[in-house]
Amino acid sequence: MENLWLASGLAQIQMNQAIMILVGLVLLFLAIRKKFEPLLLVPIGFGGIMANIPGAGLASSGLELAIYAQDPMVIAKARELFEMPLAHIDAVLHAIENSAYSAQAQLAAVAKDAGYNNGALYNFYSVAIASGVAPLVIFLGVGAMTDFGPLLANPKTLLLGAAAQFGIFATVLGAVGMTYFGIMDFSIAEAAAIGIIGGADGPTAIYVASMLAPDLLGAIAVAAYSYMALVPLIQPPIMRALTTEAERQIVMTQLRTVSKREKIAFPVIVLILVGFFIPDAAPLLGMFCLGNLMKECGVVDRLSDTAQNALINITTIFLGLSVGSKLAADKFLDPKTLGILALGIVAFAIGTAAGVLMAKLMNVFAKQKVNPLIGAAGVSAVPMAARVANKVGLESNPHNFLLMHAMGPNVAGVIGSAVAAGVMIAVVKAFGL
Amino acid sequence: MENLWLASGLAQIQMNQAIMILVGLVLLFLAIRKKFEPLLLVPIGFGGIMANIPGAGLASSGLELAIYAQDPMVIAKARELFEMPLAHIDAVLHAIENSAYSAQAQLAAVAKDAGYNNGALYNFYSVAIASGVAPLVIFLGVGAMTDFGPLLANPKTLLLGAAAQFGIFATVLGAVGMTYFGIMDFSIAEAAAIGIIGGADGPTAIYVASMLAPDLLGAIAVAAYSYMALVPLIQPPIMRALTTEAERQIVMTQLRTVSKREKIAFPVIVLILVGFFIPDAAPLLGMFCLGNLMKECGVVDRLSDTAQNALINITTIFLGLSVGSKLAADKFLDPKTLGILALGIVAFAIGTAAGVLMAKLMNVFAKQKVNPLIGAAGVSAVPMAARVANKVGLESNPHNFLLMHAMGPNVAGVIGSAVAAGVMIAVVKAFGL
Amino acid sequence: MENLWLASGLAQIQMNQAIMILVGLVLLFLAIRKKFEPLLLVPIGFGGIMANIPGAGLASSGLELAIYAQDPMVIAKARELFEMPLAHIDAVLHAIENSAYSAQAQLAAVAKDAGYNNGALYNFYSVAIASGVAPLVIFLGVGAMTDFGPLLANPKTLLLGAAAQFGIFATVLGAVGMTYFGIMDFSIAEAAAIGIIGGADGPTAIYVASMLAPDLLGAIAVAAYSYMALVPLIQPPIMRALTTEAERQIVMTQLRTVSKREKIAFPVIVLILVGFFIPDAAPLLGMFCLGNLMKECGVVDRLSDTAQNALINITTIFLGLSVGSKLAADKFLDPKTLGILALGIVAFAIGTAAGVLMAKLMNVFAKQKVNPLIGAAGVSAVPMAARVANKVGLESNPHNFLLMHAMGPNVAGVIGSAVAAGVMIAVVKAFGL
Amino acid sequence: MSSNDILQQGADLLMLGMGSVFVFLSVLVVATTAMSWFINRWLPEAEPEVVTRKPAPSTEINSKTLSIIEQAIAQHRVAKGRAAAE
Amino acid sequence: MSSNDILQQGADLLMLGMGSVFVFLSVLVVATTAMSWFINRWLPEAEPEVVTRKPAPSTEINSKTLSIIEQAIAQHRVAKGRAAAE
Amino acid sequence: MSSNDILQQGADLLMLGMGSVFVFLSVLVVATTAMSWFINRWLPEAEPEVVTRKPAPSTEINSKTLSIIEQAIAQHRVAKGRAAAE
Ligand code: NA
Ligand code: NA
Ligand code: NA
Repeated sequence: MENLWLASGLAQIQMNQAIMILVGLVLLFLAIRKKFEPLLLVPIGFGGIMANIPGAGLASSGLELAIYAQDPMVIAKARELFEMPLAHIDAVLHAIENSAYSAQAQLAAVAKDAGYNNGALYNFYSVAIASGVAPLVIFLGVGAMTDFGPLLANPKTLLLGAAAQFGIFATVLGAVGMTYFGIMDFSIAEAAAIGIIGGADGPTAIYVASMLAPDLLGAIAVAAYSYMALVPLIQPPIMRALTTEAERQIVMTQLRTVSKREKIAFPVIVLILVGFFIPDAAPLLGMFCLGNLMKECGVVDRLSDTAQNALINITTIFLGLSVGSKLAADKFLDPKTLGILALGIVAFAIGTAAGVLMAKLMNVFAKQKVNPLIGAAGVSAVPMAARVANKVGLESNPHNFLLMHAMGPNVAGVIGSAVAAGVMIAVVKAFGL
Repeated sequence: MENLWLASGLAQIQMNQAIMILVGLVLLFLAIRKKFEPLLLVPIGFGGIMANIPGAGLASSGLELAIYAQDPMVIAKARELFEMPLAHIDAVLHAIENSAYSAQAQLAAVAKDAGYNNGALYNFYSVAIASGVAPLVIFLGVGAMTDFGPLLANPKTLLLGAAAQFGIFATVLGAVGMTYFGIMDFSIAEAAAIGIIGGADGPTAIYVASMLAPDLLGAIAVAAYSYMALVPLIQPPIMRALTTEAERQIVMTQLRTVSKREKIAFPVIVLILVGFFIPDAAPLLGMFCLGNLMKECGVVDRLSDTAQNALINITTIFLGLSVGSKLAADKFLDPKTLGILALGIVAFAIGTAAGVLMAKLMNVFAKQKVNPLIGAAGVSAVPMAARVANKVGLESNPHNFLLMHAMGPNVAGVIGSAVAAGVMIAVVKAFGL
Repeated sequence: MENLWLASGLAQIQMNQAIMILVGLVLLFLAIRKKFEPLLLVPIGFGGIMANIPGAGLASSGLELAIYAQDPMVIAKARELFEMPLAHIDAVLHAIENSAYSAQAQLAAVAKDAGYNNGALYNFYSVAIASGVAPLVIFLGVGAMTDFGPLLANPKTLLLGAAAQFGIFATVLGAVGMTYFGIMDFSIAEAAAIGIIGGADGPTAIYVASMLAPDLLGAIAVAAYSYMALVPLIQPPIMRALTTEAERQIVMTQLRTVSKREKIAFPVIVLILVGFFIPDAAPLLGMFCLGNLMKECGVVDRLSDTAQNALINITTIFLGLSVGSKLAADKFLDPKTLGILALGIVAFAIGTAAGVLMAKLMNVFAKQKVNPLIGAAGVSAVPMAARVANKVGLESNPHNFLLMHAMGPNVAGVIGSAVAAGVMIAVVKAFGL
Repeated sequence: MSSNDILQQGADLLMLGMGSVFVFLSVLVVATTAMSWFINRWLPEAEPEVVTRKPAPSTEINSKTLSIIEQAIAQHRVAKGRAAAE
Repeated sequence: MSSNDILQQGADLLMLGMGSVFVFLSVLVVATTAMSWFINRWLPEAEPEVVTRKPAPSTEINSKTLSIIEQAIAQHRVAKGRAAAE
Repeated sequence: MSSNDILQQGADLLMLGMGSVFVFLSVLVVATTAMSWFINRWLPEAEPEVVTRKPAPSTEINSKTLSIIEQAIAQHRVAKGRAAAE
């Protein structure tokens, strides 16, 4: 029977870890040399390398380490708890993964008794992501950096931010389609978590993935941040294909000045509406709105400053390392990762197209025409997508600055994808019952 | 039996939540428009709105959410543990609230097995307040911002800071009186926690309330910060009523220069004396003194700067949100809240009066007369109360600047109320045995 | 039987606490007046005083407090769990200390049911040190402050950083020798933890001590930081004794300019090599390298700034207080502390000597001579030891600035002692099996 | 769960999701427009939001200020070079 | 617990509380006075607490101006390093 | 465990420890040297690492500097107005 334990293939594991270290190095290269979202990809890439150091187990829980080490006490306890023979190490891990929290807690206590402690990255992940806190704190800081002025000056651009979320749900359909045709084996929860890549918003993607598909979190976060960095390559061809030269030359009227009071009232209104319509989006959007209110209200500047600097920076470091912990070879080197990467880029493309088409649809009805290029900014990817809209617009009319007009749908896209996240969490939870 | 469960009145609950959202909006208005302690009341008000979003359960533990959802496993476990029928949802909640920690932990594990997770604000509360850490960190930062120079130049003003704490204990008596006369039903622990509002010091009030009466924490913190903001309205009439024009015109001799070494020695002496006399005040005053020592010693400026900025700001955000979580309708909309608000303002008034009268008493014996107006600053409410003393003084003598003289009793009031807090915690604990 | 419980000698305990308060005052004096590593010794000294406040129990767990208070439920549970009579309070404490984690958790739950909560400093220690996180975060910040330029310009100075770690292992031998001759009673884990003082690196010492000998952590950290501050007194006599005047006058060629790319590649290479060779050193060196990469890569300056400021400062405050909690009289006032202090200074001396002698040995083989004084900087104690090397060098040749040359071995010493730490943790763990 | 079920769930998610996003953001358009109208109608700010930048300090910066700044920068660089203690 | 008991407890709390506060702060008055006397008698500071500013470097940069400029530079650097909102 | 055992363990620790430290740092010497050679041979930086300080802004203050100072003054005014926390 002992031999069965040895079947896991140590050599194979180490080869996989070497591959993942290369992946980590590639991420560092993209972050540092190509400036791909470096604030996240530097800690993610570095954390990915750390997570794959053979024998260090930095990304493993004490319980996992005890089982890798075939600790007899822990395995006996698992057999007792699950009333299964559990002949192979993978069977034990699988049984634990599918067990209830209290069974895991009991086994973890036995592992701790046997001297196995959680790895450092595992602890970071537990505190920062599994608890849900890091994405919320990032959203607080992002809210404190966001100016809703352009959106308030032209509220109907919110609809562009709505349309672009079609990328999310089309991708969900793509993922379940893959399952249907037997290409991949995604559950509905996993499909939803993959779809959120189309939200083009890092913290939202991490938040949803941590709730619906923690094992895919590494691949989803890497895809989300990488494609956000690739927005200047992904979007322009789609934008040009779906618009005529005349449309791209549409000049929009200058935005009105928005008063301080409107800016103060807006986050409060968003919070209350979210609370009534999509309570599951309330944690993310609540923190986002609090950050924005702190910025706009003008009486708590020291809190706003800290939220935009020390607090978001500290959180970003640990969020990145925690995401990196999910680049451990056993989780990342899976055919699903390829599926996620393929679906993710489709999600961005569809979201971009939906935003542009929505703008064209609005032009059919509205008197005040919008330049359909700003629809592409509705995917979020703040502020990259807005800059792309501006740049493509300048190609057609060198005097037509769309940047401020594109900021409206751009920040609307953040709200839109957080709403989509809330809906998906609620619906998937309901499916589970 | 099922019907009993439904008797809790969902419509009533939602109406209460709507009321609490209005309360949150009022707090935001007071904070932003009226500048009522905005650093705390912005996050408290916003957290209060978040806590009352129907169906989101942001301020609830996973266990509470499981019971609201009438999860059969959790309720069965509760009936088994407490050996009670527990026919009604409120009976279950009540039984849990009065049970020991380990019973709660067992039920929480069952709830987690059933898929119920703690709300985000509940987690913030657990980490920031239930652990006691946030008030301590705030005190560290406040200590690093406090200048004990005026106090050291005129140490007998410490006695003014002592006298003003009479507001605390008179309010305790008021609260037990209300119980005695059947108007309210406060326990002695609750009465003590309400009294601390008279300390006019936010972190102290939160610290005491979290230990002695967590359910009242929301109302106590809101009362404490609101009345601190109202000090310019509450105090002057009392100060004028208790002093003659001649007393208000008393000019005090200029304060001597205090040496660096005295300022370094002072926090160390306070720590040691607190340790010997009032060990239960040692956490609060210890952190306060450490902050002050870091500021004064001159060799750890980078730590002092961080304690005064990034650290206190981060903590303030989460402290405020955590207090806001206690504005959940089921805890806040209680007749007790009205009692707390009424008692709180009495506490401030009595504290003010006691400080002024103590100053007059000191003038009977001392050669160096003190202007009795600075006695009112002994309630703490730093630096508002000292500014009020200065302003009222200037009304009587436009050349008599009392600000620095009032800073002595003002910071003495912080020490005084922390000492009072320590005594109350110790005595109430002794009553409990 | 009751009398036995009383035998612990309350008067003796209070006398010991008074002594430890004096020790805390001496540490504050050294930190503030003599500038002995004030960033750490101010919070350590202050925390030491707080930990020894009689009756406050700030450094004790709720379980310890319950046992000091002779809580009958807790003691009954302990007797049941350990199946021992446990007549004396010290027997209970001893049995708990040697018990498994899950037994401790059960007893802690009983203590919490009985109303005993952890002291504030105990909580800080659990979160900051027992979890291992604070030393890692400090290393992140130190990495972000470290310039590997001088090391990269002259990589063979890494060997000086290797040699100086001989102080660590010689001290281990000294400690086991003391045990062998019956002078002290150190276990091999304790001997290893004491040896790390010779690494002259605070976070490394705390990290190792927290893993191998938590009870000795206070004495080890105090010794490490004190002797680091005393480097200008300890090192020069040894350096002069082991070198000739001619050697001290050796002028080294100016260091070449190191390119940005080399500086970016270096931390990544260190991480990967550490991962392959010494996985147990990966947490410490991984965080150190991440900090350095964030500094050098130039695309995440806001993260690097925060790691060097807000984050390291916040962590330093709590690390210091947590170390201070280990100055509680019952742990610190032990003959072992004297042994640790004696061995610690020997460790520094031997490390210094080994570094100097290694430099002389390298001069036998190398064409490019190194000034042996820079070997002494290999102990780490950054940047003090490098400054000492520079100063002693200037005494022999007033135009010979060795500072930059000494920075190479100086930062090499940090890597060297972290590697030594990893080896010791791994080997001691292997001994335990 | 059959393969058809997951397709159905995906379609449900698409409908519910896009529906909710559009309804919510449409409501937000209305609410925002109403709020802006209300504030500008009933609670206009005394002074407009336009940031009135103080006139840039004349046109020249005199040489004294210049040298002050140069020295400040120099001093700042020195300060930065000071190694922070560990 | 009878209603009288809680009145009694409230009164106890008042007595013990005000007593402790007064005793403690009175002791602190004495200790502080003694400490100040001791320090000023036996450990006077070599240089008085008055901050003796170094003579301003010729062109006179007052410390306020300096700190303004330092802040500006710091802010500028931060702004430069700050990536656009995530 | 006999007293001899712990001596043996100490000696083991010394051997393994110093061995590992020397092996590791020697490997690092080799790896670092190779890396430096590789980078300087194949990936030299376009512009050398030498920090080319911009020539001090002689007599003019460019607009960037000007805006920095304006910001500083604005910030300073804000800071003055900001009430102390809590
Ligand atoms: Na989006
Ligand atoms: Na007070
Ligand atoms: Na070292």
